[in-house]
Amino acid sequence: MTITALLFASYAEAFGCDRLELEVPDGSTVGDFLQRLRGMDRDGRLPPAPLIAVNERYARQDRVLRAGDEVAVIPAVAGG
Amino acid sequence: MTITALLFASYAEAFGCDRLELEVPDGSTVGDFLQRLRGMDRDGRLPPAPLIAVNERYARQDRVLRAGDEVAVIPAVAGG
Amino acid sequence: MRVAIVRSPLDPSALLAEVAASANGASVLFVGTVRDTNEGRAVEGIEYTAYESMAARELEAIVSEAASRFETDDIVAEHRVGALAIGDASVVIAVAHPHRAQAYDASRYVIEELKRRVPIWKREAYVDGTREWVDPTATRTEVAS
Amino acid sequence: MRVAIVRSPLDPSALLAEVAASANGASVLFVGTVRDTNEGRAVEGIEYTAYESMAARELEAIVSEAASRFETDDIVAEHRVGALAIGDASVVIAVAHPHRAQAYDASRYVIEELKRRVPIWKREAYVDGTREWVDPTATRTEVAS
Repeated sequence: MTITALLFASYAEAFGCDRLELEVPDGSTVGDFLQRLRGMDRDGRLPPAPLIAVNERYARQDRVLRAGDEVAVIPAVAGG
Repeated sequence: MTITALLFASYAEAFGCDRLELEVPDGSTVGDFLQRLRGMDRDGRLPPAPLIAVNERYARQDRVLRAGDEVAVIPAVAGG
Repeated sequence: MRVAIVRSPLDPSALLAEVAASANGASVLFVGTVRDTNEGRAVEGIEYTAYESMAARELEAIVSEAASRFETDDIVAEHRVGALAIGDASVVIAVAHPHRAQAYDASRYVIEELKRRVPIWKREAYVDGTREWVDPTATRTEVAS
Repeated sequence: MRVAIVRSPLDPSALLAEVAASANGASVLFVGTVRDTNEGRAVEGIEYTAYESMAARELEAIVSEAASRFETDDIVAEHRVGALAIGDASVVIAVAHPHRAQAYDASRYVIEELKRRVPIWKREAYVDGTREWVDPTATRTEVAS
């Protein structure tokens, strides 16, 4: 199934893009998705357990993904 | 010696005036002054130990007064 | 730092602008307003009176204490006296600081000490036609703002 | 209640007016501004970016929590994104409540949770020409406002 990954701020810089489509097996979790993404992270800028949001809501690593989910990888927030 | 008394808000209403001159013996304290004032307080609106300011600064009952001092009798404050 | 006891309407935005400085990252503005109810009674307006010279002096002392305790000189406080209507601002306190925790704490310090120490009084006029001096030390069912 | 992530300059006075109501006796306005120094480095400006749809959703959740916890619907929060200069307001939070303690607490709740949860990032541009993404979780000598 296809999952959309959103990258922001320092992560977008590290990956050189802010949005990509990834193919993952059905039943994949957020953790599985992160494994895939990590393979593309040559600079090693992703921390061991980055904050993740699925469809605009914070989600845990064991969350099971569905086709079409939008997974955002969220650097340490710094608003205000 | 002559002491000026300032009365505010509910106290001014109770006494029917907001400023009066009182003659007190030399060496009188704030407490002595309050005794004099209490004699004029027919409605008994003065509490046992009202807040007092001498020359715009809060003062205790044992403070010794000097001629020309301005003694303010201060109801419970309610600013803000 | 600046304080004033004034008879004209207060301008919160002007005070906020007054404390701005490029070293500050946080501004906290407190505005006290006349509300339409107090302890369950419908209020029509409030008349504020003050021992004006001492009120200014005491408010200045409070602002100086806050400035020293929370390490910022960017504090301005004004209290209005006279007849105020519902919604009118009776007090405005503006604080700015490099950091927000101190800005909040300084703001809170000034309003709490003002209510405790500054010789200002208010007489509420109720919709039923009566008037009463407010005594915050009397037993109440509700804490005034 | 209302929240927004906006690109245009913020107007603190407008937000203060928006939360006014005759039942309220206290308004607290928080304004976060870009300051000229951070951790000892001279700052020229800050670029804020956000996951805008989620930021609005999360900020709305925070404001709802504050409204329910502190019992007032009179809360408005706006965060600006884009390129900001020194002194520009990046965030404004206006709260009004019948009583001041809750107004302060609700204001503080919103800014603390915003800084913890709302997906907004900032890149500081320094006077020396360098730029850096700010990471508040990194070890620091000083706490940001």
